[in-house]
Amino acid sequence: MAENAKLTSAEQIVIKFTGDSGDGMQLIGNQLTALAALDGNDVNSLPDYPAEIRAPAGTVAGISGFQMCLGDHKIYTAGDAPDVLVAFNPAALKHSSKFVKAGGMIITNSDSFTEKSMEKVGYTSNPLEDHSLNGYDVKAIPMFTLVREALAEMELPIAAKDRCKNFFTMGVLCWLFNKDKQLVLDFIQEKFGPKAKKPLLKVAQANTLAFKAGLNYGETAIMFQERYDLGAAQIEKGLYRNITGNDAAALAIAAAGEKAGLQSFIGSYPITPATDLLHYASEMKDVNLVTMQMEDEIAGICSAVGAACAGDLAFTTTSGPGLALKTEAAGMALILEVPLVIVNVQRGGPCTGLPTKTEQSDLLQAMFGRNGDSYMPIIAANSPADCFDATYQAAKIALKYRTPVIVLTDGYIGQGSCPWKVPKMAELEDLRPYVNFWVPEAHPGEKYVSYKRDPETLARDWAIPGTKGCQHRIGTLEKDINGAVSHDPMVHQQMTEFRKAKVDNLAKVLPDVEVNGKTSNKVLVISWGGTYGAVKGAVDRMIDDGKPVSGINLRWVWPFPANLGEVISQFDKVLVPELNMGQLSLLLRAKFLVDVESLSKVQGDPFREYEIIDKVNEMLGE
Amino acid sequence: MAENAKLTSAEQIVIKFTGDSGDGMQLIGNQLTALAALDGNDVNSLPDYPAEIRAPAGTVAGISGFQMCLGDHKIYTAGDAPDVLVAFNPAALKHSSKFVKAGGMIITNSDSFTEKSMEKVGYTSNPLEDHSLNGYDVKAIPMFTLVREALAEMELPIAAKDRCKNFFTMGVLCWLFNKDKQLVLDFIQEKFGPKAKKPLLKVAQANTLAFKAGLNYGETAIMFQERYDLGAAQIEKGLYRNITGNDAAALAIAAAGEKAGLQSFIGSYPITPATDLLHYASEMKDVNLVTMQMEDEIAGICSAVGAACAGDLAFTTTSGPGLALKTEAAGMALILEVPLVIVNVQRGGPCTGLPTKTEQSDLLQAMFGRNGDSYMPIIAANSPADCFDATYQAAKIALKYRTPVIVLTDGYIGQGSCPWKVPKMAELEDLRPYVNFWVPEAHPGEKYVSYKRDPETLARDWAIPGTKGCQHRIGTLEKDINGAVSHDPMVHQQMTEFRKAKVDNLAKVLPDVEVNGKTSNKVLVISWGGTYGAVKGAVDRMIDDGKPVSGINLRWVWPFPANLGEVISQFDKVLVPELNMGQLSLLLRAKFLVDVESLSKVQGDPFREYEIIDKVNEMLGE
Amino acid sequence: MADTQLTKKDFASDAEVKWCPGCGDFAIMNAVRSGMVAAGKPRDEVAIVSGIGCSSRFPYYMETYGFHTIHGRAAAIASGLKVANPKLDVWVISGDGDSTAIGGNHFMHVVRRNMNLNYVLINNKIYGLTKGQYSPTSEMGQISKSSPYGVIDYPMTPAKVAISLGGTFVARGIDKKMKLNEEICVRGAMHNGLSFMEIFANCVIYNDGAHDKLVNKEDGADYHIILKHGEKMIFGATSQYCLVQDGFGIKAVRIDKADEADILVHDEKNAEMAAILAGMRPDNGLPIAFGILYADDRKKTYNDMVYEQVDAVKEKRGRSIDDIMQSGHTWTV
Amino acid sequence: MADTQLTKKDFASDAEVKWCPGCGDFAIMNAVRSGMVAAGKPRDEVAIVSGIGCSSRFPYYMETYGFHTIHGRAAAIASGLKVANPKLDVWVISGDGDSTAIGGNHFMHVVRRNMNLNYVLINNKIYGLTKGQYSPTSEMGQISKSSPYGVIDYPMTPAKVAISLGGTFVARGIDKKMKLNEEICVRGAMHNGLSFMEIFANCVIYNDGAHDKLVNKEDGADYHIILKHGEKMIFGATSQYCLVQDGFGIKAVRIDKADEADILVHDEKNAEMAAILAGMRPDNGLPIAFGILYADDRKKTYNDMVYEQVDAVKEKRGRSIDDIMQSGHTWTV
Ligand SMILES: Cc1ncc(C[n+]2csc(CCOP(=O)(O)OP(=O)(O)O)c2C)c(N)n1
Ligand SMILES: Cc1ncc(C[n+]2csc(CCOP(=O)(O)OP(=O)(O)O)c2C)c(N)n1
Ligand code: SF4
Ligand code: SF4
Ligand SMILES: [Mg+2]
Ligand SMILES: [Mg+2]
Repeated sequence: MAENAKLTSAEQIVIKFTGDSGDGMQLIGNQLTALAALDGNDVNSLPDYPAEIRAPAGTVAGISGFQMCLGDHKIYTAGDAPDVLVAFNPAALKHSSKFVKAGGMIITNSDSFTEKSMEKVGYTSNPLEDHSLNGYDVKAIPMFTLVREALAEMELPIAAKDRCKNFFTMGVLCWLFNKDKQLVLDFIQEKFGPKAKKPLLKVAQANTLAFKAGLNYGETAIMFQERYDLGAAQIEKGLYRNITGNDAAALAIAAAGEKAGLQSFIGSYPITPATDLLHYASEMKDVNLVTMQMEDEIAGICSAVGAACAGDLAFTTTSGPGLALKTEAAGMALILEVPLVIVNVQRGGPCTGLPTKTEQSDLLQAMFGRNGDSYMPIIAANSPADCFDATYQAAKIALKYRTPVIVLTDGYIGQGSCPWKVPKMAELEDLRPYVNFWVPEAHPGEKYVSYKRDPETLARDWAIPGTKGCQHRIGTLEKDINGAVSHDPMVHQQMTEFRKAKVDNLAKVLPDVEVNGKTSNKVLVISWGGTYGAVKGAVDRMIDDGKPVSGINLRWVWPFPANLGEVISQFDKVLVPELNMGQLSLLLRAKFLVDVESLSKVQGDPFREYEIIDKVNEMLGE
Repeated sequence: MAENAKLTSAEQIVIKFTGDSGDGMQLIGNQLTALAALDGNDVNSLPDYPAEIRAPAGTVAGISGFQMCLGDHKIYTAGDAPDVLVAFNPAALKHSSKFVKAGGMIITNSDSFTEKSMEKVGYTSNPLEDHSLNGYDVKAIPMFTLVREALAEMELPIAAKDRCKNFFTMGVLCWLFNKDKQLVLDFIQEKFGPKAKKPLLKVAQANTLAFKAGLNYGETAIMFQERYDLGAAQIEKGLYRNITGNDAAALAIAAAGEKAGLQSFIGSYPITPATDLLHYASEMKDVNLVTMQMEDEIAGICSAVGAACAGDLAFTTTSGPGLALKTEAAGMALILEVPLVIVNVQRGGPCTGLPTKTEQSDLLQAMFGRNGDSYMPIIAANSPADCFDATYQAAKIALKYRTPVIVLTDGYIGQGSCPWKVPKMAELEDLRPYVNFWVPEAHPGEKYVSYKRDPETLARDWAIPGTKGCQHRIGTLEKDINGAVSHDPMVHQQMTEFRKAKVDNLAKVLPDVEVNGKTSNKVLVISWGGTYGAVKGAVDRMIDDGKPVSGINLRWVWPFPANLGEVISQFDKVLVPELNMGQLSLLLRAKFLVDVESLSKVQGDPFREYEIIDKVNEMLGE
Repeated sequence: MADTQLTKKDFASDAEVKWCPGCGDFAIMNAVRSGMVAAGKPRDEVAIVSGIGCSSRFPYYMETYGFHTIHGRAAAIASGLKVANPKLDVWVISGDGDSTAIGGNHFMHVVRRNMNLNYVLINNKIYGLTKGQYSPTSEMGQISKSSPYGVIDYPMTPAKVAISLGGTFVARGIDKKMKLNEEICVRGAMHNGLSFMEIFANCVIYNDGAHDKLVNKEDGADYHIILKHGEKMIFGATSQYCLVQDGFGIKAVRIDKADEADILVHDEKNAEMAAILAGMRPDNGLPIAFGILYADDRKKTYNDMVYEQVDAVKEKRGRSIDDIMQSGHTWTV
Repeated sequence: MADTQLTKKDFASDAEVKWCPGCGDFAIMNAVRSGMVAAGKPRDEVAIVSGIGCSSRFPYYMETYGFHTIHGRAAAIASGLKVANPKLDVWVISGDGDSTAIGGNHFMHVVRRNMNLNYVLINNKIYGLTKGQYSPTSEMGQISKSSPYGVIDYPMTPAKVAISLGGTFVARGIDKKMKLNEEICVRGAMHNGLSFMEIFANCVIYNDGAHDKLVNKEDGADYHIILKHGEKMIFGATSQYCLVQDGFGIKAVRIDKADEADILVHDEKNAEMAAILAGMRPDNGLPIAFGILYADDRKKTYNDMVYEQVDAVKEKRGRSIDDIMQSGHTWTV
């Protein structure tokens, strides 16, 4: 009897779900996330789905995955090798069993192991029986049978019943990880019960029954000898929700507009993996966020520049190939010196590349992908939740400096989710001081001069159309202080220097980088954007192990924080892990003339902590 | 009597012509170039014209200029301060007198110094009379009066007569520089005489008379105390013509196609300062060069990619903002791995910037202005004539490696002209070996595999549509060796590495950089593209002066020649003068971790030799 | 200033106009100023957005807010500007290259969306600024710097395309006909919806006389017709021709050979007829149609619909950002 | 293989087709294969160029040369390919987003130039690949992921725009009508000039049933008409309706109320009528027109004109490159 199953306390557990694209891996993953988070664990997750074309069900190419890591401490990545794999069919097993940690647990739906389905993926014998999975703790559960049995009384099509296998599985996991079943039962009611937005009472009932069946299965089946017990993590108090990076960015766009006292505007064109941002934003028409889906990326950014010129807080959202198309117009925002935030959710390149896979290979495009000398600040979000802050910060800097700012996220953090402490609007920084439109009332006796600059920020005086008596002309040719076209050699020299200095200046007000670990250590690992989690996790582990390793994270990738050079100079060796062929490395080398080592990976997949640990060990000569 | 004027022998003379945009400064400059070149001088020139809008005549903003340097040795730039300025009207004088070397000569048309015309440019008194030009050797010649007199007998409208002032001036200069008048007389006949393409007999006669009047004026006027005598330069034997960089590139495009046995194809969209290339190419329909002026830059490059896919030798031509628009499609050529040459004639940026002014600020865009990790070879032409070789080389590498290649020129070398030793088609390198289409006949028993690679160059096997039995599919998603879409992590890693290695490999076969000067010197000055001339001239002069300075020129800007690192490491200091904010510097710093100094200038104007000399002296502590 | 009636002169900026003497753009600027006067907005509530081209230097010469942007994108930029602040009177000024070559896509979609902009396409059938290459409106066979042996692209007819995209105001003028252009610009300025005004212009430098056939003193009148709502379609130096229906098309006949009742009467609200009128060309034996080809403002504008939707959502959902942020599955630690 | 008569099956590649079961694209691929068979070129002289979208995965499934390129640019790429090698039979396959949104400009110009390509626009009125945003052909009010409160853009009618640009072959089909699609593709393949074939498709995932009104078993026949050259325009479940001319437009009337002589007869060569037919929509009380709306190959193709010009210049100037290089003002040192 499993009632006596051992309760092993664990610090963190990595779980991976895999199944057909239609099987709802992301949904079940999100449910478990919420369940664990409600219970006080910290959680980090990573969805992994096939290219957009719906591959036929039951094939390895069509497998969707969702990996997550739960812990009793702050969790920075979705973890390395899974402790537990839930593989819903033979294709899923084929796809993922190789990733599981030695000795790890594999839970499958044995009912799905039909001759035909196994043949389809090239299993010549049943892997659940042929001992090919020896070394794993395999739990082959006849899910369909058990669920259908549990729902025998209900009048529902078989297919609908079978779909309840997900909540059955949740039941098993709830038992396995010793979670509070009431949380799931409440969730089912909330989602499908009488008070839900779209009540689906039958579904609520069926899922409840299936869930309980799963719980019971855990309790009674002799299959489980062990249960895990994860303590609660030390997490800041507050209201939380699970959020994807794209949704977080969309919220930041609405919030920044409101806090600036401006209408927010998004001009965009759909592109994977940035589209969800547009979707979520399009729903927010009630909070002064206007979205225009334009005819192409160029029109997307151009409409945003137009809106910016009119005084909206303007954004454009895209991914790599879209950013490539926007470069000329980004230069327009730059030379007009109007605020604009470009959110680029990076994906595998070059060209169409790997649309659904993550990568960090647009950094140099963001830096240099424009004609002429054209500098822009770049901020990289380092987690799904951080997309909120990064986008909000970008909006502030765009307004304050009258400049386009690029926010880099990537497929992993844009589409991945993590718990997010929901901020209160009242507590967010007020952006109105940075808006600061030029109005004659505030400058009695002065004439408006369009490229007169603030001596500190070098931001130009800016009057928007509709401002009484301030009509003036600006354009994309080089211009003098009045906005008049100028071919004067020294005007061009000076304006070019102003545009550069404006961005360089920003470094002065950026927060210094903080070192995780001692500055007397041997190796410094620099993360940026999505590599933050893996680097943080790896460095923490190595510090715990007493290794002379420190880490820093670059949130602003350009300009570099003022103390970066000094920090770097204190280490013997510097490592930059990147999901590209060494792009930040190149910038660091050029700026600091330091022989940074690049750990590069372009496999459509984020770093695992162990990859970084292995590399650092190698650098330490171990 | 000027007949006794002193004949001073000179090593080089710098002349600048300035006048209204409609005054034909470029024409007169080209005529003098040809005259001097025919006489054995080496010549280098630099046109300088206002933004495209025709500014009203007689205003400083509307002034066009043309500067040239004639010498008895190899001449690398159009020179620093002019020895002689020919300023055709008050606006021209106002515009350019400040540039003239102290004690230099200023020739003007005194008839143009009317009250009204002087007032228009803000002269409150006549500068030819008010001693404000003291210190210059001013020759105020009543050109209209003299020309009208010379043409008194001819029935021609006054305006037409006045236009002959240019040949009058040629007469004066022919005398002044002691050139063979017959050459000009022949030229007039050739251009306008009975055997010309469009005979204009009256014009021929009028210009002949005006020219002779100018000659006579020089001989008889008491104004000239001095004549210059320039010896012939040591110039390679052969047939020469004066050529602009854009025309040279157009010719290379035709020539490369012919030598590859392919039709040449240009897909383009007009943009200053690259348009002349398209114009000249459009005339060459009789030599298997097809040009398509497309609806925009994107269509321009896309049609070229299409033509490349069909087996044409394909080109697209543009300037900065156009390159910005072409980046996504350039990535397409890169991931398809088809040959394509992108000729980018750089202009002042960012954005629309300074369309008519020269700059070198697209280097980093050329390197990195694409989404994803995407490497392309880049070659920079270093003179108008070199545009031929650079474009030809680019075509060869594009074919050999199945890759897009970027040719960088700039407004200065694209529109400037210099004498060019006309090559014979028979002597140009045969490009057919690099075409090497995959045909079944050459591979009996083999099946065509689209991304199988040559082990040395990593170029892929390439069969074009129409090849018997080789139908296959390729695309812009990541792909395996068969061209089939692949999401396999290791395939992407490997393909990314292949694409990078292909470009890196090229370094192995590039010629080593040659050092101008000793490798034991203190300062190394690195030029690229259009800075070649000024750097070469400056370094030569400093070497002559015994300064410890050397120079190198980077023709291939990416990848760097194999010996570059070693060469650089031999110098204490490295200087990179660039018409941008330090773009090559950044690449060199990142690659070699050397603290190169950047001499940057963004004034729409090429470097003068003295600017480089001053900077090097500063670095030498002098 | 805003309170008194403005005149055309009030819309002239201080900047020196740098078009070539004789350029057709001068006349068009004059007409646009009339339109602005008619629209009645103060100068600081008028914004002009242009692309790149000789014609696109336009905003510098106008005492309004002006944006000289990038080549081909004025329509998209103006769309964002208008949606952001619908109270502004927004004009797009663009050349034939700017609008129909690189900017073709934005032109198409701004018309389709019926954005309330005044869109002036200055059609000189050449790329002026870049010194004389053919454009999508250049004629077959036209010699230009990039077509030394003649153009082999069929020309496109922007007004016809605009109608096929559901354009709600489509008019055509020509630099030489100053009064007509004013009428067009005034009506266009008042129209609620996208007012597409194509005005032929002469580029004296690179395509001089391109439209001369239509307006020369001798027989120019035989090659064009000026349409007036409710009036019979009669044209020719001596009013000797008229237009009559011919199946789904139109043909020109000598007026003395036509039945008076058959002579077509112009109806601005007839989109099908407007499409035919827009496509008439002398080389098909038909006069070029000038005037207001089509005008109907019953279709809602995009910018109005944006805010109708916004209002409806506010009404229906009316959440605060805090509401949205705190929605979904939340928990408290 | 080239010598024997190919069948549709010969044009299927080995690759597994990855469209969703029930996707309309399957039927269209079938029709295109028929077109290729009819064109009679061996498979290695056929090239397919597509953009990006579900529909644009097409080339992978075809045993021809195939180029899956970038979003929206297939027409421009195919233009270069065709001009470079006019002997190839070149097909462009594109979605509604690919062709009318990001690719709108190239679509417009490839039609205008009358490039000899077979252009299939698969119109499912949605962006399928990116999971369901509205496209320029989506209907007003349509709910999609990016228009949760309904689309406020007026839809565009690609066939109508194509006619306004002088398109020489314009046809419309729908996935469900397999025989019709085959007819269209066969005729399109044989047409010398740009064959524009818009085929409605059902996206079962993101816009399921978008075209059902037109083809449902009950009254679908009341909402569409299949045009046949030389035949009367009669439609409806029981052939109860017909089309008659109404000014410059067309109206639908009950056949029993119509004068037989008034019933319109389809004429493929009547461009004016084709424009009206292309624009018919049920919400204006008119049936959607399927079939070959317009077909006339008297206009020269761009690719033919390129080489006519090349030949003429060779004939007239006939220089060698050495000649050109050595021309102008030369001197010998
Ligand atoms: C991206 C880009 N491509 C090309 C150009 C070059 N360019 C400037 S204006 C122009 C065409 C001008 O023609 P049109 O729009 O007809 O205006 P016009 O000068 O005739 O008034 C071109 C090709 C540019 N400035 N930017
Ligand atoms: C430059 C660029 N922008 C956007 C995308 C994203 N994208 C791919 S396909 C597509 C639209 C697909 O719609 P459609 O052309 O109608 O084809 P369908 O999938 O419906 O067949 C979009 C927006 C992209 N791949 N590249
Ligand atoms: S070049 Fe032509 S279009 Fe441009 S300003 Fe001169 S006349 Fe006008
Ligand atoms: S998503 Fe729609 S268009 Fe794409 S394959 Fe599926 S059914 Fe077809
Ligand atoms: Mg024009
Ligand atoms: Mg679609």
